[in-house]
Amino acid sequence: MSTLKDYRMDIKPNWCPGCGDFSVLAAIQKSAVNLNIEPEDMALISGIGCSGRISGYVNVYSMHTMHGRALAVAQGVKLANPDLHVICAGGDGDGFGIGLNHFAHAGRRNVDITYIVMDNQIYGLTKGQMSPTSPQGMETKSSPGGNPEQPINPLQMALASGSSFIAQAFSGDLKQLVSLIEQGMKHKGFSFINVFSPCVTFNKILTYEFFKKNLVNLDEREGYEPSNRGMAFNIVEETSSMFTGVLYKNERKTLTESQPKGSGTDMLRQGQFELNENMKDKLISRFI
Amino acid sequence: MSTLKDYRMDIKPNWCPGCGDFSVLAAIQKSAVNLNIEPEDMALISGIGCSGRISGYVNVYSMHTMHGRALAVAQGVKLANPDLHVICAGGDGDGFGIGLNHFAHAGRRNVDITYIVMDNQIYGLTKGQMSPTSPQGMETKSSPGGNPEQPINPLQMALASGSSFIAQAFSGDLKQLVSLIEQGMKHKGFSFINVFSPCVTFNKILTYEFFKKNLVNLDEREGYEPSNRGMAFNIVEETSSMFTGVLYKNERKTLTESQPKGSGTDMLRQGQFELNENMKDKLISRFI
Amino acid sequence: MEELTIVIGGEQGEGIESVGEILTKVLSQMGFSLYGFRNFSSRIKGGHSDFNLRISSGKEIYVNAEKVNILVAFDRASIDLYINQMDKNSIILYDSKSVKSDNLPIAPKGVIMIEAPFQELASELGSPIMKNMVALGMICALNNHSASSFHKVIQEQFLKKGMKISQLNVEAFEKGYAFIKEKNLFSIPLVPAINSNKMFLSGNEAMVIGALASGCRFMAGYPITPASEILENMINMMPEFGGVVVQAEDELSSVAMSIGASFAGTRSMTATSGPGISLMQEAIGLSGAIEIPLVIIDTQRGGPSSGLATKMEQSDLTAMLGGTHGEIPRIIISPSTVQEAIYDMNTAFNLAEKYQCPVFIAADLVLSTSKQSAEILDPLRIEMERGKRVSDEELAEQGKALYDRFAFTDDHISPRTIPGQKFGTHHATGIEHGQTGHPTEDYENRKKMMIKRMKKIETVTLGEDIKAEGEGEDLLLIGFGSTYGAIREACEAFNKDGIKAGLAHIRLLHPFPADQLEGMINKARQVIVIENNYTGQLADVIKQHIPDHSKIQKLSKFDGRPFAPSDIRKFCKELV
Amino acid sequence: MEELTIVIGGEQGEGIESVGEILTKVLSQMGFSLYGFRNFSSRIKGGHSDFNLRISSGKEIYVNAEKVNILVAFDRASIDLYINQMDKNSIILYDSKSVKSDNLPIAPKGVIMIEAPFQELASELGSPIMKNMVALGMICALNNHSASSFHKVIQEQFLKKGMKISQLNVEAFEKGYAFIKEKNLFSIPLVPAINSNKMFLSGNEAMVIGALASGCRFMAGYPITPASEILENMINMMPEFGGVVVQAEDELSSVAMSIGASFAGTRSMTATSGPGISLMQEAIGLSGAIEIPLVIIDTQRGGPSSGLATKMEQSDLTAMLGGTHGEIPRIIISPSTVQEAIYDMNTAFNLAEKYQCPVFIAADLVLSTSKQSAEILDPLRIEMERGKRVSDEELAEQGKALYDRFAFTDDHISPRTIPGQKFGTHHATGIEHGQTGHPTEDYENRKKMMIKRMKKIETVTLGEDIKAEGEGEDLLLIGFGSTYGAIREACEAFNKDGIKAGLAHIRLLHPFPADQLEGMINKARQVIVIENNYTGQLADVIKQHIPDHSKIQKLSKFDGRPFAPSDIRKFCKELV
Ligand SMILES: Cc1ncc(C[n+]2csc(CCOP(=O)(O)OP(=O)(O)O)c2C)c(N)n1
Ligand SMILES: Cc1ncc(C[n+]2csc(CCOP(=O)(O)OP(=O)(O)O)c2C)c(N)n1
Ligand code: SF4
Ligand code: SF4
Ligand SMILES: [Mg+2]
Ligand SMILES: [Mg+2]
Repeated sequence: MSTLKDYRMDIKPNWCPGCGDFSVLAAIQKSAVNLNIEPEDMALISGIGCSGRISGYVNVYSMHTMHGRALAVAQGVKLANPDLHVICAGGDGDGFGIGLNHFAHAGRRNVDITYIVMDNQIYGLTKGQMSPTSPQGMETKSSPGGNPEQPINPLQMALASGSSFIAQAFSGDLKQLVSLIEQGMKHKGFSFINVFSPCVTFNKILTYEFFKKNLVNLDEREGYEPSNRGMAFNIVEETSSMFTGVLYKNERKTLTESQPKGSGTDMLRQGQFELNENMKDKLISRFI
Repeated sequence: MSTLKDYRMDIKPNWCPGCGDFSVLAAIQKSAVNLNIEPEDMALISGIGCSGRISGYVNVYSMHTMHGRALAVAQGVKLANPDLHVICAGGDGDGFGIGLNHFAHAGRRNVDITYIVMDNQIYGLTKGQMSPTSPQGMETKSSPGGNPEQPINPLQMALASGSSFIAQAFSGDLKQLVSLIEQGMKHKGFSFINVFSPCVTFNKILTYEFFKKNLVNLDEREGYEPSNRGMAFNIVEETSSMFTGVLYKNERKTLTESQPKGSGTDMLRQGQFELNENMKDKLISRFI
Repeated sequence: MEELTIVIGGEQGEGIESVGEILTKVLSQMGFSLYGFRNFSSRIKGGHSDFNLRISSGKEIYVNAEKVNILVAFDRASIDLYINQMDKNSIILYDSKSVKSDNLPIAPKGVIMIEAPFQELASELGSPIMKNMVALGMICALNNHSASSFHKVIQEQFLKKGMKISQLNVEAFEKGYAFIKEKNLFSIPLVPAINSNKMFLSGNEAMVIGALASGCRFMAGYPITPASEILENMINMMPEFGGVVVQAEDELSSVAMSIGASFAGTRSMTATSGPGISLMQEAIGLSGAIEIPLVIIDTQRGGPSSGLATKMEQSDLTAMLGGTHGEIPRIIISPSTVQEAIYDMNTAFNLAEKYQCPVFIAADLVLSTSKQSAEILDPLRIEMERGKRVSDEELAEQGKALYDRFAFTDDHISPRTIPGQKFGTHHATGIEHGQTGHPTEDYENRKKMMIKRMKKIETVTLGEDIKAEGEGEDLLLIGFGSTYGAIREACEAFNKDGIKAGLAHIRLLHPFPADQLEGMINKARQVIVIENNYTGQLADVIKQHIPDHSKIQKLSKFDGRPFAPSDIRKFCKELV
Repeated sequence: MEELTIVIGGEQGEGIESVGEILTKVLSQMGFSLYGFRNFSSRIKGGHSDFNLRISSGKEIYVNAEKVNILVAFDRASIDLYINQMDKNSIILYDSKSVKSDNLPIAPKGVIMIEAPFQELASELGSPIMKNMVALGMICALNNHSASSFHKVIQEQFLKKGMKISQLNVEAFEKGYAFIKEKNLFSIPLVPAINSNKMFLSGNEAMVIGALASGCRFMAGYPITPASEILENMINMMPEFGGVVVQAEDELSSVAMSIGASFAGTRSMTATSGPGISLMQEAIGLSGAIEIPLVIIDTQRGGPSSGLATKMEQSDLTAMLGGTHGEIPRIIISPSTVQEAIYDMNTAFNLAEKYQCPVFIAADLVLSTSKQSAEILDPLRIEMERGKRVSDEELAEQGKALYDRFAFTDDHISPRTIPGQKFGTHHATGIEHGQTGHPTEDYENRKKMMIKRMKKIETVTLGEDIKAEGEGEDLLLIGFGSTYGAIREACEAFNKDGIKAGLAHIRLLHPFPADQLEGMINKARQVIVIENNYTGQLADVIKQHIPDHSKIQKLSKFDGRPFAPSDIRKFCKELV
């Protein structure tokens, strides 16, 4: 039985006091404990950004990779060892800017990992440029006259590309955040949780107050059925994305499950690598 | 007044006889003539693939770029010279595999270019591997046991990412294809036309016959309003993407139009590059 | 004859492939050494294509011959392309139907040119497409092979199309065979082979069986000529070995997935060519920085950019050596024959895990796509060295919260733990880090970590880092990769002429075996570095390492064609 | 004194930046030469930060001094970091509130350590955050500057916060000034400056004004330390120049957009650092293959992978030289001072258009982020050479359907047409192509095209390809980029000691000015190549080009810190 202590370590995060990412860190640790996962059975793969630093603060097998490529690395980890619980984490720039392609393809492939984006609508680590989720018109270091571009909608993108679990959370509501991460991890297939995680240093528009005021909780909305893609698409429009809760959920075969017979099975798990005569014959038969 | 002859050249396409891309080539030439564009005012930028070769067959300013990056190049062309008519063209692998990220961002940026994808649901040039639009289960050179992955849905992706004009066409219906390309080019903003363009050599499933049998024409569907995002999303579900016609259309500011005051305007057009005293003062004032 | 060359040419889709398959299978079983190269035009469908097969009774061969003994021409292009390469006493058989006999070029002296009824005879059996089997029969008869050894293989080849078709193809073969025997005009008998049964396969296929034999159980790749075959073969064969192969959305992803799989403890690889290597540069740096094993095959092709995708070049050396930003340890191995390609994969996986860094296999288009005879895979030559690991027991004993994954050690290599191992949890980051893997900007630590990473590979060796042959007092020929065959034959020719020529073929391109090569260079009067690229990339590497390199000359070929022995001889003669 | 160094240190957010800005503005106006470097900790918020400013009355300076004369310490870390660098007869002023005076390190001999009431005096005016202006006043008094020259600049600086605050800040300044004057304990007067008004700016800022002055009207970039400032400044300033700047979704896109804009006829650029260069490799190859001008700034930082993003390194040279697959023409220029950075941008745009190929500006973190004095931008030194173009008239005369965009010419450069020009339409592809730009696999054409592309750059020159100073008979010091300042001062020190030292700073890294350098190396007894990287990348390039390079030694520093003159002197002394 793992405890929170097992997941913690002696390193002080280098985040600004008040940064939303602290909650996400706590929530990942708590969810893992709640799900009774042993630290050594978990791999936490992250991208580059303030948010990406999170993998260095959880005592599991963790890897801080490249800007935008964390999801690709995480898919490799999971496919090579389906027994591991794999979480991938990063920022909005990391996931929806440079890394958006892998997001779409991981979703349609339905690799069984949980992807958590700390969406602060800004580039934190590089000190305050606009991000792909910065609202149009927002003034940032790289848009002094206001962001001229319409932001990307990560939830609709996830829907369109085929993610089988899509939810949104808020750093200011730890309880729901933990619950959603738990649900995501329990979900068989690709789960995506977009977390509004305010950057207190560079984003003075999308603040804790702003979110507290504007977010509606879908989980509490009567009649909302998170299994209808069309309904999900429309609710995002309707709420202008300002909601928390499970947006969509629908189990289908994971990529590991739909591998050709033989692949990704016990032989992989048992690491049977040594070459025997039987294997040799299989290898050479076509060439003699 | 340009004529078809102006757009043609003496080079025989190296496509297989019967390849769907021939229609797209003809349609681009025809649309340009119909819109009365002079060849020298058009830039045709393409990616890598059988389809990508198209830019070498139209007598305009054309560039055959990199696998997956044509849209980025095309945006640069248009932003640097808004007077040019810019078409970008490529394959499904090019656009929805390696190049999907640029597709999403060009869409939300609403750069005023027309993006034509020759979607043959296969990697043609590399001789028959599965592509991101190959149906699940399809046998290809790289999926001898059937494609284990769910395909990407380019139309829903375009909707989610904010393209302001989205249509689908079929190489087997030249008339509608020409009409849709024309509409796309006339549309102010990012227009996307997905063309079912059969690969007669490597795709024996999604053939001319298949499309002829299965496609419905949205343009002829009564009551369909291509200005509602939710409706558009649903019609894609409903028809399993097997439709042609305009799916969605809604004008909003292009990126050139939403530049800060001064940017991308006459000064750029007139190529006023020489340094004068006024400019000099602007440059150094902060540093003295 | 001790050896001869057969070319079969025609439009794509005329069955040239089957002739090649059957012919090489039988000859392989007879113990002949073979070298085959398929020339394609760049069109997807249609266009000329030919299969150039060199057959040797004894000597091993690693390059096509420059002379052709038998040309089977299904199209006119075959004649035009090869007429000037026909040996004296050679024969051209051209199809009486598809090649118009008027207006043909005049055969050089000693070359017999015969109108052959390939299609006609096949049509007599009801199916003109069997002309390829007719041609096979003629080839077999010209070489005085016994027809019976072909029957079985033909039957096998066509069995999937039913007994009847299979039998008809044998008959077509017999018709061709009889045609030559009846005419009795010519024969080019081959001396029986002295070797035993061999494999016949391409470099790409060799790398696949090398990888699977070495325990590679994960691959992520993205199609690209000429590396796609590796991905496709892995996808085909992997299910039997229990691993997973993914066709990724791009090369950024394929290399990153491979790194992830390797982090998870699996032997994993990716394979690509030029443009893919460019896209992988960032991840290659990560693999070096976080000390995760990674095997990358680069089947070099004509560059730059999209370049000449179906043509030969060896121009990615600088990209492999220094293409990622910053500095990392890396190993670059260059197989020069198909046989080596198998075992080099084994070495690559062992070194990647031993040294915990990226290992490149610097293949090239000719090595990847030419087919060569190779000894049958020998399991005893396959070794499994999985590098420094820590057992669960040791970990339990240490029982620390944070495992020192990047501990400083005497040999600069830190023992690895694998996800799933208790007490082995650690952080791996591309940011500079301390021994537990956590980021630090401490100056002293940085220095030590850089030294640790860069120094650890200094001891890398393949055993044979340079393949040396001949004396080389007069002339030393240096190269890497598939040019070996051409260089070797040029060398032999020089030796016959009384010139003391030798060759030094570099097998380990990085870390560079400078000391060994310096001795050889110092001994030689003239030194020529032979490469399929413009700038002389290998020559430039050598120059970095050899303090006095005024002697070194470059022989570059960059028109997309591989070297022929005569290219080298001509260049050297002009020098001497 | 002829020169002195002031360090102001504290927690981030304590107003160090404003002190620096005001101080440097006034000193600049007085004509002093300045060199300023800001040290950051890697935390976003909080953590120590300091501004190290070197001031010279006459001599130009390109590196921080190793001794400090005045240290203003708002935090304890400042004292710990700098106490061992204090000059004899120097002064440390530490804040009486935020630095506990017990337990302080003992000041070295000759160093005065004074508790200064920065915060106290500011609080008397109602706002402790004005302690920075108090400190400024003290500095000003210590240097015997007239207070009045500061008033105006302080007022300007705070005007945006209102008249009242602006006035209060002047008062704070006065309080600090009076404090020192009253104590009358110490002063370090500076000899008045001999130069006239200068600019004071960072390398990044210099490159921006250089680009805009040179007609750059398009940039696409992606944020990355330390290049983000270039993008941000371009975004800020471009609207006044009518161009467009895009923050792209990644570097793959930013470089591709820049190529597109350049194809459209605009002068365009991108700027990045390490990881971005890795991602751009494929597109760099395209630019070379299709002969489209492209300017790329690489502000090198600590690698590999994420490495040491805020620290100094010069380790992307191999990546710039050979990181893309295949072989292309390219030019690499390395500015060594901020002043050069301005005009090098102009050269870069001219060469890119003249030679139609990618041009790298190989900057480095210290050059990009240090601030230096530079002559005021001189429009007469800005040249516009837009390379071979064809006029609309000429085109109309030719009136051809397909323009020969890649025509073979004597100087290997083909005249360009620009979209919009009638009769100038053409195809540009990364596939090997003929003169009209359309793909061909013809062997002879391929050879000619490769030669055309590769040979055309052989004539590139900056005028001054190597910056040579001193005699260098005993000792030749070679480097590139921002190490110039340290090398120059080491050189001067050697010369004072009677050693005939000289420096050869490489300004054109590619095509490499080998002949010129060879002469210098041959003349020198000892040759040392000094670089901020592990492997000695420049040294290896030199070795390629110098047939006998046994003399060359490497001095590498790779701990993230720039060279100090004493590093070089120490290394050389150990040699001699
Ligand atoms: C290839 C590459 N390009 C750019 C960077 C610089 N970079 C680091 S983090 C980052 C963006 C950070 O924003 P986000 O992903 O939203 O994370 P946050 O810091 O806001 O948590 C950038 C551009 C990089 N590390 N690598
Ligand atoms: C970076 C890179 N990776 C791989 C390739 C090889 N390649 C060329 S075209 C292509 C895919 C072709 O498929 P698609 O885009 O659908 O075009 P089609 O040929 O079907 O028209 C690939 C993988 C390449 N040229 N560049
Ligand atoms: S800059 Fe923003 S995102 Fe980064 S640590 Fe600070 S508050 Fe968090
Ligand atoms: S392979 Fe397919 S896509 Fe390519 S040219 Fe032939 S039919 Fe068209
Ligand atoms: Mg962010
Ligand atoms: Mg396709």
